[in-house]
Amino acid sequence: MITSERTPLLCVDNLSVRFGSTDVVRNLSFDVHAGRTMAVVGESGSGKSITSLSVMRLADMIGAHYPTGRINFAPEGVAPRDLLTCSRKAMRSIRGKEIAMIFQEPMTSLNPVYTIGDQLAEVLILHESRSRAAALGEAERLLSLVRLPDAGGLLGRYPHQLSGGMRQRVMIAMSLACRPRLLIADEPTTALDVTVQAQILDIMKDLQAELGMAMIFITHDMGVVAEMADDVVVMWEGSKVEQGTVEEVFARPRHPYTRMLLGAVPRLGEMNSHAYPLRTPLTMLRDGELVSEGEERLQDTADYSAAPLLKVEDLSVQFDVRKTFWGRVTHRNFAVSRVSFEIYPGETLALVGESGSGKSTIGRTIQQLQEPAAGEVWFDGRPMSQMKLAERQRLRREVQYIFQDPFASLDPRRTIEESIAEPIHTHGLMEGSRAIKARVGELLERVGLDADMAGRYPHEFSGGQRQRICIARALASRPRLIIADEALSALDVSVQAQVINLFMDLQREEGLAYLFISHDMAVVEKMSHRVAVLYLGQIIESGSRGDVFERTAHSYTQRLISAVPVADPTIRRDRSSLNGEVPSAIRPVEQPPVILPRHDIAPGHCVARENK
Amino acid sequence: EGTLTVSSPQDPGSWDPVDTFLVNWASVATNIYDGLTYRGPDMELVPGLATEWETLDDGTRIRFHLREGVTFHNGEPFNATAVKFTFDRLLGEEGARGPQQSNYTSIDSVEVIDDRTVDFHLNKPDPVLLTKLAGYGAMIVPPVYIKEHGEEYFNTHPVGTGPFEFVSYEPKVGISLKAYDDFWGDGPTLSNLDYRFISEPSTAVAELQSGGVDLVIPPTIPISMIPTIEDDPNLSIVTTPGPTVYALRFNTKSGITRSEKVRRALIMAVDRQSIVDQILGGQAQVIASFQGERSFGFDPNMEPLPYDPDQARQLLQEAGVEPGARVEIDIRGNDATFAEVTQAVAAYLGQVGVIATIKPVETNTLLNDVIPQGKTGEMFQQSWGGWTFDFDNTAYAMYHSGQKWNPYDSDPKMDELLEQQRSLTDRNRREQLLQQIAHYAADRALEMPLYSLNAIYGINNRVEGFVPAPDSRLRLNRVSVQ
Amino acid sequence: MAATISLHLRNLKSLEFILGAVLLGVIVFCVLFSQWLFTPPGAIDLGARLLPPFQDVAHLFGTDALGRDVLSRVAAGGWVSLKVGFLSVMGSVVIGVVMGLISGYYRGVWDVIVMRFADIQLALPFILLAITFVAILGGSLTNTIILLIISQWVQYARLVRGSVLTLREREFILSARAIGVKDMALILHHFLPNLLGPVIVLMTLNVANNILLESSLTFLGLGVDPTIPSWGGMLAEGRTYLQTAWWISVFPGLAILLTVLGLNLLGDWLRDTLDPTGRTSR
Amino acid sequence: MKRVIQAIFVVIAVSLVVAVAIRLTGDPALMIAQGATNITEADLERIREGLGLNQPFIVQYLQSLAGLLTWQFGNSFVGGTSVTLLINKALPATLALAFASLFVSIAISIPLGIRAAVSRGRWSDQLIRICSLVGLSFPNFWLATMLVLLFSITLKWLPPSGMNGMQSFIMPALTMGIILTATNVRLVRTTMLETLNAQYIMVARAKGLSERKVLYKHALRNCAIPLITYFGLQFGTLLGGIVVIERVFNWPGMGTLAFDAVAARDYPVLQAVIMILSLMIVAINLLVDIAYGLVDPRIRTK
Ligand SMILES: Nc1ncnc2c1ncn2[C@@H]1O[C@H](COP(=O)(O)OP(=O)(O)OP(=O)(O)O)[C@@H](O)[C@H]1O
Ligand SMILES: Nc1ncnc2c1ncn2[C@@H]1O[C@H](COP(=O)(O)OP(=O)(O)OP(=O)(O)O)[C@@H](O)[C@H]1O
Ligand SMILES: [Mg+2]
Ligand SMILES: [Mg+2]
Repeated sequence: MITSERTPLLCVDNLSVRFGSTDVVRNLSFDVHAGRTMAVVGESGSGKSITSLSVMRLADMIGAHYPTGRINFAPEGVAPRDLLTCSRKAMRSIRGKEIAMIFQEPMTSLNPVYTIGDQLAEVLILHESRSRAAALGEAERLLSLVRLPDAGGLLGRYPHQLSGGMRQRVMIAMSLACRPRLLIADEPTTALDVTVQAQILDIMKDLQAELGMAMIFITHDMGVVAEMADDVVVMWEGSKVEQGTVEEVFARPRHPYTRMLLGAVPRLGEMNSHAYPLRTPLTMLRDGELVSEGEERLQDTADYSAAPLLKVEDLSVQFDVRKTFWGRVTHRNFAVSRVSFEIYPGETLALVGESGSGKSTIGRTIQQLQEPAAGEVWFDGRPMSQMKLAERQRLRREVQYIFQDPFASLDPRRTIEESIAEPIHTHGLMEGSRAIKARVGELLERVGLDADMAGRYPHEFSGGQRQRICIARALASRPRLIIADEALSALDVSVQAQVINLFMDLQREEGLAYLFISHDMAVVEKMSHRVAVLYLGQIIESGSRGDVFERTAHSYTQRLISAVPVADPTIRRDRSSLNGEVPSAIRPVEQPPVILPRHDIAPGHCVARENK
Repeated sequence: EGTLTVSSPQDPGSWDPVDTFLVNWASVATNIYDGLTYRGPDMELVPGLATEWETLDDGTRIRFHLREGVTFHNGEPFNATAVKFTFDRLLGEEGARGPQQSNYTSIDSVEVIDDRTVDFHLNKPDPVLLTKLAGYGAMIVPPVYIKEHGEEYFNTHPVGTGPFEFVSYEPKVGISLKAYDDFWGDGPTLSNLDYRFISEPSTAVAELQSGGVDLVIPPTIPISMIPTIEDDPNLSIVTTPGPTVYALRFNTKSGITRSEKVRRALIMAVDRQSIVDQILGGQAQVIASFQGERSFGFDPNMEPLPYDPDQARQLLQEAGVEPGARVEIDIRGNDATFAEVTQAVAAYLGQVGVIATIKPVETNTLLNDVIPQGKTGEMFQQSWGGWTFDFDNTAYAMYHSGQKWNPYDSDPKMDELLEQQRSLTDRNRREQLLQQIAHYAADRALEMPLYSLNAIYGINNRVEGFVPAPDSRLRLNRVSVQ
Repeated sequence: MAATISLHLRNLKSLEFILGAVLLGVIVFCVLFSQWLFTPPGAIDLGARLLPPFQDVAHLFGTDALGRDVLSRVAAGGWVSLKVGFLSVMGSVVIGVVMGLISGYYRGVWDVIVMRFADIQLALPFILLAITFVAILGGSLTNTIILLIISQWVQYARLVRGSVLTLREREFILSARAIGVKDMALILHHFLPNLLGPVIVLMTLNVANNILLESSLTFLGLGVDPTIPSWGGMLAEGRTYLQTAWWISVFPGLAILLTVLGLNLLGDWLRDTLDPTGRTSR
Repeated sequence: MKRVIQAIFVVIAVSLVVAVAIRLTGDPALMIAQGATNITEADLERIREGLGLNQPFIVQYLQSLAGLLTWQFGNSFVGGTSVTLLINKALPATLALAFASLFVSIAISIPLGIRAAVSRGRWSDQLIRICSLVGLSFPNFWLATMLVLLFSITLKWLPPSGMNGMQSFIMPALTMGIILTATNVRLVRTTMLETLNAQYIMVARAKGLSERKVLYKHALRNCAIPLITYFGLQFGTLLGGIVVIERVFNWPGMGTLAFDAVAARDYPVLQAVIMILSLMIVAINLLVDIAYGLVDPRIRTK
């Protein structure tokens, strides 16, 4: 516990928040001191966002009320106030001025129909009664404060013309506009690429030091906590279960939940010197006790002696993005350019890279959801372009695709039984509804769910359960290759760990091959045999896991790895090298991207030549 | 002094006399133009622009003596040249494009005898011609004005010799007239006369109620709204027996109505008096033949077939018509009152075991396709406004073989009677013949004569000296407003 | 999640259902059994014209200009009105949904053809279409229904096409396609259930609309046999009596209002029920 | 560009449909000669000749198309008035009424729809939704008559018919407005509900903006696309329904013109009216496309 001579800036005391008759936050107390960062961690749904919305008194606007508690706000030189009893009008003068907030989704936090300048100036005009011109001037200054280039030009642009990272920086600028005493950041980087996340975190840290404000930082990424926080509050099912300085909590977690959380975090570099992916036991919380589940074993399933199951050769995919008045294409998105790789039976090949680098496009092309512009995909030694319709249909059975968002990829109006049985019906794999029902039950149990859940609808499941359902559905047609497109990124670390183990178990038992698409380097390191790094539609480095992670050759790969926050407060990296935006793959038609020559630097370790 | 605003149901589109057949043209144009003869609300034919006339050469020549000191609204003098010009125009190229010409084909030529005298040479005697000269296409138009401004201009800027002169016209909205100071007759009391075209009856009534118009002319006011107007202390209903007669005519060619007995039975099955009293609020007279009491050829002694459902049933039985027999009645789609009447008729028919279905047909389709082509049901609506008030006009069209309005019947005897009266100049003999025709048609039960409807005017009490005209052709020079 | 909130909402929802079902139930019952419940609607009694309502138990809603009982006419009139309303909506939904699916799913030439048809249709004002249609083919109940179908399938087609275009990019559709689900199954099992919600809403609105359009036709002199009562027809007939006998048109109007209300309540309920997530957007 | 070509195609197709359809409805010569006795086939032929109906269909059709380009539509069969003259008077009248109606409906339904969305599930929401259904339950001519009874005859505030100054717009626009409100309130409510869930609304609130600003500045403009699309479509419905309203209020517009023209089989007028109305509808849809860009920058820059 931090002790301070001064009175805390914000003192949340015995707060409960209730929707209808359910308490989503129970008897929560914590203090936030000026100049310090308090991280609030906990699993999804534990009440983190609601707590922060309550401090802003925005929770009551979406129907919450507060049966108990006080939120004392005591900025220096002003009489302390209980925010929960403030009038709406008084709250409006505090919001945005004294306390500001950054939300989780940078993509949807800015109003798409107003310019950046308008939205920034709005706060200044409102709280500081500036003229419009003065407000715009200040807005420009703020934008350069968050290190956005060409701040003046940005004022007149619209949110959709900015990348996610830029938008989040605009949000930060907006929240800092009136130099608030307290900044609440609700998962400000969760939706961003690792490299962009690293930049944002840097900026926030710098600004906090500059402005001396207090910060509540909400996240469930322990790496980010380790990097940012002074103090930590751990929440679990609506209550605080642990509190302390960041070093204390990481070094000596007391509550089982905290221990489980920390245990599930994949750590980059953990796997050093292992030749194969390692399946590790899971620490699970059962009835308040920690138990270890599953065996530890090496995942030596890849069969390199066999012929490759899938072979991709010089694959290119392009999208027309801009046309002239007369319909002639002038610009193309060269999403994938001459990509080649192969996957062997029982092997996991990871495809990593930042958002927009063409990972999904490759997956979709293999799954025949997308026509390639050039190149060939061979499955089982047969070129796809020469396959007959029936053969292609069979391919759809043998290759299965798991999408990123487990909620969006299940039809909300069909029971999960119907969804899981769909491949069986489609490919006529089984006859008789009884048999199919039994098979669905078996599949559910296979992925660790109860067979009697079959009649429910997707919305009745949690995210992790839904992703298991998607896996069950993929398994239903007994595939030989599963393309998992960011299949884990929407999941909690603990759930994520469970699903990783499930993937590995299935690989061992069924000899499945995976094309594992992800941008999470830690997860990739943990479960893949080989890795290919994608940058602007080209593979710039590929090789065994050890090659890519331990003997990294390409600077971009290096950058990706260094951007991953490490869940250890004692190591804080310097990432000054990280800057700039990911360039776009959209180019004029007559200027296709230059294909970078590649060469092997070791057997199986292939690297592209670097520009500059 | 003062302005009178009149609601008229339709904009004729052109004010040129040769262009249109609409009664709503006449209800305005009567105030702008004069004919050689004039027929007022009392239906008497009196001198108009001609002070006297004599029929010569066995009815094939008529000599008119023209009124002196008459000028058109543009100052142009009225004289024999104007008369000749008018009829040459009507019978010539310009008239050929309009519908009026066919009414005046009995005129062979017009000869100017001197400035005040003209002779009409006819190709055959035409007993109705003098009446026809009192209206429509025979209105005298100004030759110099038309030649100067052209035909198109004249359509929208009419000039005549009548009591009111044209001020302005807005298509589909209204026309404004003002008193013509040099009118040859009794000058108007009103200084201005405005017409507004309001086609929707209840809208016209609403305007009357709210004071937007002073006078609503027929055929606008629905029977159902008469009580509303009568209840209003500022408004009155003024009626006069009109030229419009209603009948349900029979298909004499097919269906159960082929049999004369059946037709007679159907007529007797319907209590027409009740219909008139109840549905029409007494604003009509039951008729025995297809004409009103003011029609030339009307026989006051002729009695309608009695309402006698028992005998009707018996007749039906004799004709071998089983109860449950069906008839279809085709009516105009836009005539709400008649739809009610027909429903009552259907109810009465139901009481003698004939099941009637009613089929509303879009009016123009009914008139121009269904009836002429003989595609009606067993019965169909025929409403007829004989503006000449001469039964010939009605009877010839209804009963003569091959006529547009007579798709089913062909009767040599009837044809002969009709032809015969046409060439007669002896009024009494003609009247006798027309009455004979009426009787003959009634004997054959060619239609179910229903009623002749009053011309119903709604009027604001501030209007004085208003005399309702049966045919809506109002000359409003004697009317004043408070 | 706040259980009470959803419970509360669910209460309202079931209240909606009960209200809607009762309303529609009573109306449909009266309409279906009007022959036994009320005097025959055709009975003309010229001696009892325009009796005001609530004065005589035999004529609770008064009588019309021909002395017919308004109550029994309202009850019997529902038959035609509901028939017109429902059949025309059913017809246009079937055509519209099929067309919308074709153009949204197959796109390309089909899309262009269907949507150009739709544009032409939309560019022709309804009443003008009606007038010409009736003038050519004559007025009858069947023709009225056909006319309404012709003029309304477009709405559904556009709506469905719009939904299909957004749905086809959704992940669950992609994942079904990735499995290899055939077009027909994809449409039947995935597209249709997911686009029904807005279609149902439009349907409930259109049933009312069509009952009224029938009366506009009567108003313009394009109606059907006046001896067969219909709510729209009664409204048109009663209009000139508004100042002297308001009851002739007010009661059929109320009947329509209650039907519309019942339909909308049921429609909302149905849509919510069809949506297993309970997350209603409309 | 593609849109413009499609629009032209639509107008041509519509005019063709109309030209063919109207010729199936009956002979205008008969219509004109209706009251005349002893009309002969020769007389009819004479009238047809005068009307130019003896030319081949394709010539007549092309003439009418050319009319659209030169804004010279020939003369009406009824009275021979220049159709251009009629249209020039009627078109502004109808457009003014249509826009007034749309305006009234928008002015009613946006605040109501937003209110309903904000108080979703509560009684005010239910009340607004039920009340908006009234407009769906009574036909436009009936509502119009009621308004006339109330405002013109009982209260004597407004003229019952005609087009004379601003006053006379009130009742027709109100009638149409009420009718459209039922669907519009629903639409506004739906789109608003979706928008209110968006993160940027929460952000706007977190800035300390007043509820009014949040709803009407931040939320409403984001609903604009579906609303504008729908209002654009509604314009067509509006022009259709306006025939009845114009009749009831004796409005000298395109509807009145068209109605009379159908009754008289006045080909030149009817054809001109429908072609122009279709052109209007098509043009409005084009405008809607342009308006998209104005309200939503995402579309503008694409
Ligand atoms: N508007 C609402 N009405 C009812 N319940 C709500 C509402 N908003 C949130 N909840 C509930 O409150 C609980 C806490 O939600 P909260 O958003 O604070 O979780 P969180 O810790 O921020 O999770 P995440 O990491 O997924 O953002 C959840 O169980 C959620 O279902
Ligand atoms: N249907 C499409 N039309 C046009 N452009 C597309 C389409 N699909 C993808 N793209 C573009 O192709 C590029 C590669 O997209 P892809 O989805 O493969 O990236 P990704 O690496 O999977 O990124 P993320 O991590 O965000 O999923 C992107 O710039 C994207 O905008
Ligand atoms: Mg949250
Ligand atoms: Mg992707």
